[in-house]
Order: sequence, then structure tokens, then C-alpha cells
Amino acid sequence: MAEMWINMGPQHPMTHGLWNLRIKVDGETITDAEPEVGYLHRGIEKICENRTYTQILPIADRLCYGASLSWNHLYCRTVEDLMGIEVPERAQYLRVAALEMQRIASHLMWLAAYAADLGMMIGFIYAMRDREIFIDLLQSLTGSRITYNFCRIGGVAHDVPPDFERDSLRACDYMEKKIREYYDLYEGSKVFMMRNVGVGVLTKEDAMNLGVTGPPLRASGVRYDLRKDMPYESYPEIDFQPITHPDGDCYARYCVRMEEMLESCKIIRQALQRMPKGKWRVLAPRNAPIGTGLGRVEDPRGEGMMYVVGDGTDRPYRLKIRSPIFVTVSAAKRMLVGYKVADVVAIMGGLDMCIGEADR
Amino acid sequence: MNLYEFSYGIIHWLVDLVNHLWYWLGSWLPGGLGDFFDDVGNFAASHSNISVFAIVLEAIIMFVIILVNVLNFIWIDRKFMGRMFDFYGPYYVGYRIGGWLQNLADGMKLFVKEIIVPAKADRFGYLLAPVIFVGSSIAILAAIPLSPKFAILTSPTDTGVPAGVLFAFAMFAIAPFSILVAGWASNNKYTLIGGMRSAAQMMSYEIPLLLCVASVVVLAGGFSFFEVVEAQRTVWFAIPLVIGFVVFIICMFAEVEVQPFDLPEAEAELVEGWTTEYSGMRFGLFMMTSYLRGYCAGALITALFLGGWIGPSFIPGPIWFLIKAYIVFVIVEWARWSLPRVRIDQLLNIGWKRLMPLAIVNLMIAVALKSLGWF
Amino acid sequence: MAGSRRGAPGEGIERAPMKVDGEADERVIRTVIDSFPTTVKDFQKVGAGVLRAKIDRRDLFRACKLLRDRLGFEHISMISAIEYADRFELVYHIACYGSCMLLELITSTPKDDPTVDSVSAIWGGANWQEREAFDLMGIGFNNHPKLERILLPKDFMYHPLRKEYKEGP
Amino acid sequence: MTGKDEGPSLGQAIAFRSKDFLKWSDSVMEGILRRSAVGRGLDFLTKDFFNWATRNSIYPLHFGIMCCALEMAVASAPRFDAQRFGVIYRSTPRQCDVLLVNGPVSKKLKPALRRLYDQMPEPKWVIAMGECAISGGPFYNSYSIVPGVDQFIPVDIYIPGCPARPEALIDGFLKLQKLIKENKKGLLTGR
Repeated sequence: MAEMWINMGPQHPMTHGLWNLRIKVDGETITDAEPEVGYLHRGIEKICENRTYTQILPIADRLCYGASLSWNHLYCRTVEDLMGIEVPERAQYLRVAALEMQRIASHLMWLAAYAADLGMMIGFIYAMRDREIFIDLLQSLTGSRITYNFCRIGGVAHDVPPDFERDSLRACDYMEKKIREYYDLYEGSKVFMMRNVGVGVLTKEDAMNLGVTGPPLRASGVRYDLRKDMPYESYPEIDFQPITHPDGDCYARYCVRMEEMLESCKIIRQALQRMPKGKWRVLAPRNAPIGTGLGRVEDPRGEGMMYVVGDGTDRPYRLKIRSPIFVTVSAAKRMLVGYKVADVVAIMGGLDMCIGEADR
Repeated sequence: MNLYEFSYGIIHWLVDLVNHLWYWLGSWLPGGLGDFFDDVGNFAASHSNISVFAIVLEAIIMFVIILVNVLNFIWIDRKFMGRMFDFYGPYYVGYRIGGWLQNLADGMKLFVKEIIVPAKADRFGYLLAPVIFVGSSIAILAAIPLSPKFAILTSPTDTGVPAGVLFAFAMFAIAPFSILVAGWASNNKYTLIGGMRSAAQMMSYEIPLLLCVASVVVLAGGFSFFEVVEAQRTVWFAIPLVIGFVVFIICMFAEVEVQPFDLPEAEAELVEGWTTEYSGMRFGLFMMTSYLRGYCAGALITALFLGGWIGPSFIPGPIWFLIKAYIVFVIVEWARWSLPRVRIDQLLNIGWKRLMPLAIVNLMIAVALKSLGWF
Repeated sequence: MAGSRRGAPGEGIERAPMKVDGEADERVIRTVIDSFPTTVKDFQKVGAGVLRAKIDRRDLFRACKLLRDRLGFEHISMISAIEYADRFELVYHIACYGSCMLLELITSTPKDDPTVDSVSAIWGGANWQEREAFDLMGIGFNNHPKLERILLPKDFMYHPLRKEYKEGP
Repeated sequence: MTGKDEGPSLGQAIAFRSKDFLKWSDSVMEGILRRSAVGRGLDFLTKDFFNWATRNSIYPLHFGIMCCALEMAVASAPRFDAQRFGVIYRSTPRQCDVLLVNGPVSKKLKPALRRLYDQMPEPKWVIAMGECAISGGPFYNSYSIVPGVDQFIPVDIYIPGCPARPEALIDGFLKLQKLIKENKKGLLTGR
């Protein structure tokens, strides 16, 4: 049959967000794939050059709306590195706890979208329902559901609400029970396994060379987790295990993310128990010194980086944002070629696309 | 007093009423014209004419009852999905009757939508496809009797459509042709792939399906629904032909395009599959007909395997038939909402490698049972 | 059956001790300085596990090849383009999974001729980042497989991140 | 064959080509239904019923741009259930009534969004959800964002909030229902 370019256009239920995948199809098998991004490009780096350091905080939230707290925290770390500020102990533990809750909420959002793509409406509904618990926790801590604006340069916005620790420990117990139930729901169904095992295999060398980071990289067998290998905040004091899986197919990415949710529950417990009393914020100066600042954080989707160049005024001279999804999508062709049209959904769903950060 | 006599009586009463007026009118007119009026009156009251209209009335009654059931199916489907998914389902539309009017609102809204025919679409095929799809699906209802007395009969002593089972499955098999035409005619890549997939899916599931039907007919000894159900008087065919029962249900999933085999309208990959370009009432027809085929699947399963209207006598026959059809439909919905979608090549593998041998084994069992004389 | 097929955590390549110091750093600095004595300037350690070096743009490609092949820097994290008054600066952040190090390689190009050799032949991950640098900042990458706009519509006239491009709808 | 352009009067019996006959019969039916008392009567009878039906089954388009898309997904999940009001997300513009714009519209997306709007069948509405859709939100002075969807698509309902909460989205749907109820128009005569 003649080769045919299919345009899985900007508006397509499979694309969670706005990007376009042009695949060349010979019958049902894919012979060529060309992702196209840029539909959500808001020119954030240009906007940031005309705003003061504190005005950029809400913008950093809206980079990736799936895990906005981790991008807010990444921006604060970058500017703290530029200004050379040391964040107090309590703020570090508070940030770690909030980041891990955001990771669980982000992974549950991914699980909901992934199940809906494969046609499993029940997976979408259960994951959405359980995500609401963590959204409520973060709402009690920060005040809003999606874009939190919780971190400040030099610490955290405000202290913990009363009995926040009790609620979050209860939520973690509930989550661990639920994930056992998800294992039966997902791996129990033969159809789910048929759609996932051996689909979209990414070998270890390809993953490393193509710049894939985060869960898809660890699913290909590379044991690299920024929280462990280049620790920041109070992660060195917390013991947890980075999750890897040797296969590198869609099932491996699913397993890595499910196990990471369990790890996050453990981290939240340790962080909340070890959180010392005391100040939760240090006042930062208005103008940043001349120099550069680098922030490198393990975002639920991969390695988020920011590089800021200060020029002595209260506005950054240049703020460069490295988005994990922007680079992982460029590796889409290697994962897609040779599989069926129906597998595009499973493979692209496995990458947990968040176009907000990819297009900046 | 079966449905035929009932509708015959109504038509007869109606014709008499009109004839009185007609003859009175005829008597006023001068000679030639008056005779013409008398001849028309006599012809109207003749047996052949009344029986034709009786059958038409039968079809209307049957169709209306089934449509009400299909609307009920849609409501049950959304309410049951709600219960499975922790939310209410339709609630505020038709508040006091639990949201039952939601389907009516969905259907009627589509009446007032603008009718769009895509510019480069092949008009003839685009307009023909819904007609065939809906027509063939509704034709199946004519063949499926709810009970000996409640079926489309052509004479008081008639036993339904002579080869009812064959006719039902023939009508069932026309739909993929119309899906292919719809997919091709709406000039859109997604619908083309959706149409191809549905043709491949139907082909690979038609044969195991008909093998199971063959095994039932071998045991029952006749092609008409009445003989099949009467033969199940002692034991339902689901008991001896368990393999056939399971294979039949799986094939019905594929024929009616329910979730595990939902390929032609795969939500996530092909936008809406072959109904992408249809809007307004044509899309309404497609949606309503897919539930109608859901009912037909349920009805065929109950008629062939679960002993259609056979049940303890305190509930009349048709009600038994409908109860079983509802139960089968709920089970189909249960699987529909909890299983992900199968890929097209896995689907074909299941069809050819798994279901085909099972269906043949089931046919052998049926022949063995028949030759042993137990049935 | 739940998760029986999952690999035990901890497989995959063995990684160096968490705190990065001692010979892993020194080896990198020594080999790079030996092979590029003239063009590598002020190679220094910045914080835990982060190195910084300036290099001339002509040796960039060979230096990156050396880094990947012999020193195990498999992952290119970020390519940032910065416009100063007199020059364009390109900062390459290159990460090494084995010994958890991050190298900040800084090259600069004159203002009128902002072109650099493309490293997408060495690391596949650099492909799109270089296209983005071209798209927003207007820096040319020689022998890049497909150098065209990626984020902005194809018919966009300017390079928005340049200082002289005043923003506005 | 007919020659005259306004078509033959009712009395003359003239042979037609099929296309002309269709046009002629349309114009006759048009006369009977639209302009005469029959049309007004029919409208009077069916106006309320069809309006009730359109109100109670709103199908928004499954189309997410940014953070408000998450809130749209949550609105259809168990906690804030939009299905109670008959709101189901369809994925093709052909079968939708409402275009829910829930994020900033970049210049690259503008033609695609306009084409989506044109593909939707006629009784259609647009809901601008979230600050980005209403006025470009935090990115109002960006070089690649269209500040506000109403610059190229007529918008009916504005839902403030960044991101707009799911309850606000469902309240937006209810307001849309009130809007449909207010400007109730007959199907044939448009009165």
C-alpha cells in the first residue's frame, strides 16, 4: 500500500496538550515519525528578561502545569545558587515533602491519561479520584489546586497548616493500599499487558545518547536519579531507592512510575518526621550579583535544569530553561518506527508529555 | 391471542368504522360513482388488505417496544458506568426519574444540528452509509421473537420468520459493508483506517460466530427461533455448549464493537473512527444504532443459549426474554468499561488462532451430543 | 502475578560513590588539558561535581568527541545561547552518568558571525536544542542535519531572544 | 428548459430537469414553512422542547491547551462530575456544540483553532476558560500569544480564574444553559 503521511494534529485525544505527530504509515506499521512542537510557545524566556526575580515566580509555575511545584522550586534553587543563599533546614524538608506529593499527583495524572489512551476508562476515573486526595493536601498547604507558587527565593511561602502531618501520613497509607489495588487492575488484565509488553523498546545506549531522562531513562536500565546522584535540598538525609527496570518498553515505564509513587510515600513520611522546628524562610536581597546560577532538579518527567545569568540589576539578564519533554520528544522517532499505529498511543502516552514546559 | 390476531382485530375494527362512513357517502352519489365507492369499500374490508396492514401495525408495535428498550439500555449503560466509576451518571435531566430523559435530550438535540456534508466527501456513499447501517440493524429486530405469541407473524398459526436465525445473522453481517463505505466516503484518513479495521475485524469474527450458531442449530434441529427456543425447554444450550457460549459472547463483542474490540471507533487513536465526519442526526442514528446492535447481541445470546422466553410461568414469556437480555447487556457493559482496547493484529490473532479452533471443537461436541441422541 | 516480571532495583551500570571528589575529577581535568593545551582556558571545579571550562569554538567538536568516547560523558543536558554586548556565548552542560559529574563547557563566538560546529552527530539529544538556539537566538550550527525553526511558525521573521528585538504582540 | 429565473408559477405544468425541480420544490416548501402561519404554529409547538434538549446535552470538544485542561479533565472525573448535566467530551468538532478554549492561543495555533471552530455544526457556542483564553493571562505581552480568544472567535461565556476551578467550569456550563434558554429561537421561522 502506498506510504501515507498521517497528521495526528494539534487537536487529537492522544496528544495531551498541543503537539503534532506526523507519521508515515505503510498499512498499519509506522515507517517514519516527525513530532512538531511549538503550538504552545509563549516566549517565557523573553518575558522573564523583563520581570524582576520575584515576579518570575508565578511564570515558573506555569511552565509545566502537571508538576508546577517542581518548576517553581527549580527556579528558586537556580536564583539561590546565583545569589549564594542557604535555605534553612525546615524549608528544605518542607520543600522535599511538597515535591514528593507533587510527584505522586503528577504520576497519577499520567496514569489517568495513559489508561484513557489505552481505552481503559476505569483507570482514568480511579487515578483521577485518588489524585484529588493529594491535590487537597497541596491545596491546604499552598492555597491553590494546580499552580501553587509555594516556594520563595530563600525558603518557602508559609508554614505548615495545623495537623498537616496527620493528613499526609493518612494519605500516604491510603495511597500505598491503592497502588496494590492498581497492580491487580492493570497487570491483572491480559489486554493491558498485551498492549504494553515489548512495545516501544528504547535500548540503554539510545536512551542515554538521545538525552532521554527521568522515568523513561530509568526504565531502560540506567540507574540515574538526580535526587540520589546529584542530591539537593535534604535528599541526602532521606534513604530511598531509585527504581530501574531492565526492559525499556512501555510496561517498564509503567512499572518505574508506579514504584516511584511508593518511594515518594516513603520519602514524605521520613521528611515530615525529620522536619525540625525553626525559621522557614530567609530574606533574599533585591538585586542579584553579576554571575551565573545553575539549578538541576529531578522533575517527575525527567531532568529539569535552569541556567540564569545575573547582571547586578533586579532582573535576570538571561534565563535558560531545559525541559525534559522537549528532548524526550525528539527521541520519539527511535521509539516509534516499526510499531503499529495503535502503539503510537501507548508509546507517546508512556512519555508523560507536558507540552507547557516543552514549548516554553 | 398472539400479536397478529391483536393487530388484525384493530385494523379490522378501524376499517369497519371507516367503511360505514364510506358506504353512507357512496349511497348519496349518482350510480357510476357510487358503485366505485362500494368496490373500494369491499376491497378495503377484504382479508388480504387487512392482513397487510395488520403486519405493518405489528412491525410498528414491535419496533416501538424495542426502541423504548434501547433507550432504557442507554440509560442503564450510563448509570451502571456511573456506579462503576464512583459518580452518578445522568442525574439532573429528568430529575425525578433518575436522569432517564438524558438520552431523549441527546437524541433530540441532534435533530436541530446543522447538517454538514464535507465538501470533498463522496456524497452518494456518505449519504448511503447511515441508511444501510440503520436499516440492516433494525431489520434484525423483525426476526427476533420475544415469545411465541409476541412476534411478527403473518398468519394466526404462523411460527415467525421461517429461517429466523439465518436471517438475523445475515442482516448482522451487512453493517461492516456500510462502515467501510462510510469510512471511504468521508474522505478523511482516520475514517479510512477506521473503516479498514472494522472490515478486518468483522471478517475475522464472522466465522467463529457462525460456527457457534451452527452448533446451536444442530442441537435444535431447525433454523427458526421458535424451534431453537423450544429445544431448550429441558436444558439451556449454554449448559452443554459452554465453549460455544463463551466464544459466541466474545464474537458478539467484536461484532457490536464494544470496548475490548472497539477498534473502528478507537477514541484515542482515530479520533472517532469512521463516524468522525458525521454530524447532526446522522451521527445520532449511528450512536442509537450501536446501542440497538447491543440489544440485538443481548437478544441473540438469550435466544440461542439462554432459552429465550422459557422460565417459570409466573412471569410472562416476553418479560423473561427482556430480563435475560438486560442481564446479558449489563455484563457486556461491565467488560466494556473495565478492559482496555486490543491492537488490530492481536485482535486478528485472537479471532483466527484462539476462537476458530474453540468454535470447531464446540461444533464437534454438538454433533456428538446430537448423534448420541441426548437432544 | 503482580509485578513478577519487574527487575530488582539496583541493576544497571554501577555508579561511583555519591560524594564526587578525588581522582575522578582530576582525571577528567588532566586528560582534557593534555589534549587541548592551547585552547582550553581556566578549567576549574565549581561546587560538588560541577566543572567549568572555556574552550575555543574551533576545538569544540573534537573536545566533545573526546569527552563522550574516552571520559564517559554520555548525556548532553543543555545548550544555552547567551547574547552579550560584544559576543555570543554558548554554554554546553554535559553530564556523565558513571561518576555523576556535570561539565559546563563555555564557547564564545564573535557578534557578527555566530556559527559553531554542531554536536548533534555526537549526542542525538543536542539536535533539537541546537534547532531551538537557532530559532530563538539565531546561532548557526554547521552541518546540522535539519536546521530550521522549531518553536516559532516557519514564517516568523526575527530571532526573538536577541536584545534588539523589543517584545510586544 | 424553464428559462425564466424566478421559476414557473404554480399553475403551469412544465417538464423540469431534476435539479430545477429540487430547487423549485425547495422554494415552495420554504414559502409554506418559513413565511406562513404553518411555520409559526410548528415553531410554537416545538420551540420549547428542542431548546430543552439542546440545553441539557452539551458536548464540549476534548481539546486541552494548558493548566485549565487539567481542570477540564478533573471536571469530568468523579469528584466534580459534569456528566450529571449531560456534558460528555467528544473528540471530533463535528459532533460538538461547545468549543472550550482552556489556555493561551499561540499564533501558530490560531489558524488551527479557527478551522476547528468552523468545522463545528451550527448551533455552537464558545467558552473561554481561564485568564489565558480571556486576555492572554500572564503572557499578555508575549510575542507569540494572541491576547484573548475573542480576537478571532466570538466567545459566549468567560470563566475567570488561573486556572479556573472545576466548580467554576461546571458553573460556566450552567450559565451556558441559561444563555441557551434566554435566546430561545424557533427552528423554522427564527422567532
